[in-house]
Amino acid sequence: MKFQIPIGPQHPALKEPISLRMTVEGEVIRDADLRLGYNHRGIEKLAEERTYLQNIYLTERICGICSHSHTTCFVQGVEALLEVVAPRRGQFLRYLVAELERVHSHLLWLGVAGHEAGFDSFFMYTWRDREVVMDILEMISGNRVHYAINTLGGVRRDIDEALRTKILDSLGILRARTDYYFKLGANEPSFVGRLAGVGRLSKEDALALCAVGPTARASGVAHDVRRDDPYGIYGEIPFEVCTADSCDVLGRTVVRIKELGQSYNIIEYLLRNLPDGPVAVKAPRRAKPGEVVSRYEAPRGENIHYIKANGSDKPERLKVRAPTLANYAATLAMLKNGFIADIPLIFAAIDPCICCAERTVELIDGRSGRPSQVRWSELRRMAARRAGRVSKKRNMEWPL
Amino acid sequence: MRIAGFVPELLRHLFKKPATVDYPFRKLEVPKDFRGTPFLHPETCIVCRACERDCPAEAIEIVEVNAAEKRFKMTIHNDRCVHCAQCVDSCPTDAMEMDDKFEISAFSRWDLKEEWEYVRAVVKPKPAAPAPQAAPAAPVSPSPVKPSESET
Amino acid sequence: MNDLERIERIKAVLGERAAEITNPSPQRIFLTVPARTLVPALEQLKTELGYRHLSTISGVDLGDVFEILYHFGYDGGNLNIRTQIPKADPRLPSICAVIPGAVLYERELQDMFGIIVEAIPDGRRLVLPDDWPDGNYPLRKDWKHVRAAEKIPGGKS
Amino acid sequence: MAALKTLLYVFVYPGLVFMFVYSTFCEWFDRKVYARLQNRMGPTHTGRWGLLQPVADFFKLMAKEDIVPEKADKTMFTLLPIFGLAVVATAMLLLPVWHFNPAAGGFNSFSGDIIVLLYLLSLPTIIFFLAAWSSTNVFSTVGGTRVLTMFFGYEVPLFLAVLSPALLAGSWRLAEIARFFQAKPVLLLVNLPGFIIAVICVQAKLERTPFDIPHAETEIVGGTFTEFSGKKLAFFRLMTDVEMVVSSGLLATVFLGGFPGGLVLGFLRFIVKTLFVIFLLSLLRAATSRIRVDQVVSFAWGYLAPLAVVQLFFVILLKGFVL
Repeated sequence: MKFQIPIGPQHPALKEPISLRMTVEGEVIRDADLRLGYNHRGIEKLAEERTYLQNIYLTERICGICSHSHTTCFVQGVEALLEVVAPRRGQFLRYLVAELERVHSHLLWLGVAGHEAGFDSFFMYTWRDREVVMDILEMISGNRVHYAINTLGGVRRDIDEALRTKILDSLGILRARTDYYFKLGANEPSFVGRLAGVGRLSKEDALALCAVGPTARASGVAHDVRRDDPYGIYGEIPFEVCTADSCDVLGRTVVRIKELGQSYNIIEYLLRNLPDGPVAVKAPRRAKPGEVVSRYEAPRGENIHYIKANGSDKPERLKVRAPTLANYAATLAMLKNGFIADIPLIFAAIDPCICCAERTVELIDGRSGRPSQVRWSELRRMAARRAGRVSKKRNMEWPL
Repeated sequence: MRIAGFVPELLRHLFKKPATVDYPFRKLEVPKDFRGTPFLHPETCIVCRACERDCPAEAIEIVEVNAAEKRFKMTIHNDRCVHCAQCVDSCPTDAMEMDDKFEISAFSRWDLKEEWEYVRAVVKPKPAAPAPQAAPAAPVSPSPVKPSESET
Repeated sequence: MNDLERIERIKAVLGERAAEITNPSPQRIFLTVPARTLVPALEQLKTELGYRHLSTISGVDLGDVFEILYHFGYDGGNLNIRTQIPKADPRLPSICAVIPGAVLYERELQDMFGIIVEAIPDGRRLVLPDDWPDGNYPLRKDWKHVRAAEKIPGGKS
Repeated sequence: MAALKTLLYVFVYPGLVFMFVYSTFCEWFDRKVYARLQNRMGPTHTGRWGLLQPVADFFKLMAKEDIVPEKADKTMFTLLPIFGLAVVATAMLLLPVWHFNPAAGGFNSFSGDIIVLLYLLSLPTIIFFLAAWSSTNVFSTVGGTRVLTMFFGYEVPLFLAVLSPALLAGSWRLAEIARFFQAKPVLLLVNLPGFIIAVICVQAKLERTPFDIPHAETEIVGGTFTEFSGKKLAFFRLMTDVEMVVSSGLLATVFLGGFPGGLVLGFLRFIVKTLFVIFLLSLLRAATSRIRVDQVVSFAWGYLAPLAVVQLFFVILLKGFVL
């Protein structure tokens, strides 16, 4: 007997709205379908009517968790268009924040994975330790989530010697705790039993479906933009691309844990070799006509911005492809023939950032010409009408 | 793989102080450069409108009240503000500043708007940072005071 | 393999299918391919040169034509394949047979630009609401975004 | 006079009033311990140390709007929470702590009461299933099938584990089992594996992590309770709390030597021993992650049931040859 289970737009496992429809047979998923567009904000259209400077803050708001990824990707591109180069200290600070963001995002993901698997103690501990890196970010930039540290031609804030020492100290704590809790998590049989062998994505599928980031790397595809297409100062930083061959959720966990270690190393390298000098240079407001493709390795994978300039202080076109969108096709492949119980884990394992992937369309009142303010009574009537339709439909599919 | 490997860690925490803070009753300190809510020092504002132009959220509005007296009115729409502090960076005379308040919810969006009415100041822009967006962050005083007497 | 060698090899493989190939900055190659030979060209690039990681597809409205850019990532840079189709007859061949991961980007193109992607395996709407009126394609330049006047609930207190 | 005493039993102590107070206290204890194990605070503000938080939650839920889905079986949907609370409240009366003369029987202590108690503890599972099924929600239905699937896994090991001390004591009456072990406390050690099995099975019966599969919120929203709200949800929650008290009381009786010592001391022992069992349950909850329903069944039949059978055989051999 087959029936459909809606996961989302509102579902406790999803912190953001997305709609997945699962056709299940007993506990086994036979088919999965995806519907985007619940939360579109029209950022690409909006970017065409804002200046480059304002667009930094707009791209920052594409996503909360990887806010620095989008601004850095955008700023890198615009700096190329404006023909300015950020000073070295500015670049070091920019990628320092980028790696700190990767640490906080991966720790966040570990906690979420624990929560989706019902392992709340693990969730609480990892999130408690994530506060360490959140505090560092707050001290550097003045805010916990939207750091707003990038500007055209560099970064906006400098760090002093005291803060540098403090970050280096905190790094030791983070390293020790990450190792410790990883050991504990990997030794808990019920947790490992939930992760191993779940959500398989073979290397061929990962390549064919153009998966990115830890999702692809856990399937043995060693793609990392920081190494493949080095941007900024990544060409001179020593680090490894972490991969795993198990092709399952456990592999994705292992890849992220290993990347945490690599990020700690990169942060240490950046802080120990921090050059002196200014953190920003003056940038012009207008860009010559041209186009640029900017790529960036966000915590979730490859982030790509295509910016086309038309000679004014506003971009002609800004195309944003967040890593999550690239992983959706792979997710649908992973979900098939899994268990209902594994849906949250598989879906969480790509570290979905739904607001990243949903960014393009206007949500203005002009939707189908309906008035924007609907009377309460009418709303109830509409809801009743819709509910009536739904229940009839459900009776057809749901013969109980 | 160990059975119950997590238990010693859990028991260790049973008698430790909780990591969380009893929030509305006890509060954590914010760091010294925290980006709170923007406010204006009207005595140094030269009405160059750099903040109004650069604000990504269109949260700053400057209107002329009286052209002869050079009186202007600035409204900061805190209900739209995204707290990016670009206005602070853009300001050539350090007239904009951020305070460290973060508990800024209100029952009505009207309560969040703040207004200043003032005479345009004659101050020389700081020579060090002619380009507003390229300047490093302006130093924020650790405990700024809200200008209450100049509010209308 | 540096950019120049790559360009030479692409030229050698594609022959006259490669209408124009430029290298405006390091690690970035822009290749122009006519829309009708797009699929065979991509097939050749994939099988013979290993360009199989499609990052995304960007559409740009240039007035009379749509410019479609296929951004491919490779080890060491980024290859952007450009093709143009007339706005009056916006038909584009689907590349999903060659690169299965392209389907979401093609669906997005359909929604946002009104481009008809031919032989797309799944042509449903992706990002626009179900009740979005037909013929409205938000990222076309002639589709203007009119912001409604701001209404703040409650009276001024 | 006897009738008055029975009424007192039923309504005040150990009946409804005591049951309500003690089970909410146990929920508070569980929540607080769980939170402190995770380095959090837990309830803090309602009453001293948040003691009144579960009570406040109960009354808040009682005051909330009570929604019955249109497609639901309304009679079942409405009656099941009340029926479930009644069942566990009845089960609470059978715990051998309230009657201070173990020799004399009564309506709440008779030969075979352990079977009745176990039966009454099995009923809530059936009630959860029926509640899920009658609410006709997709998530509830999946939750309901999970309830039954798990039920077939843990019920047999639980019965086997609880019956081995009964066999050792040679009685089907809880008070007599407890008295037997009070006389020979060393024999409690024999039942240690059975105690561990029983704690795990009780965790599954109470549907707490790692067995919170029927209402796993990240998978199937509220599972069994998706459609329940207001009074009905409050009743179900209270029912789960009482079930926790009764099952930990049962484990304390058969595995930890019961509650001897008359009015004051016996009562104190009841509190301490049940809280100890609840602490173990909280620890188990904090130390594990949720497992899948197929893993529950294979774990129960692959490890728990064979262990319980081995335990039972050992007890039979011990009884036959040594004692």
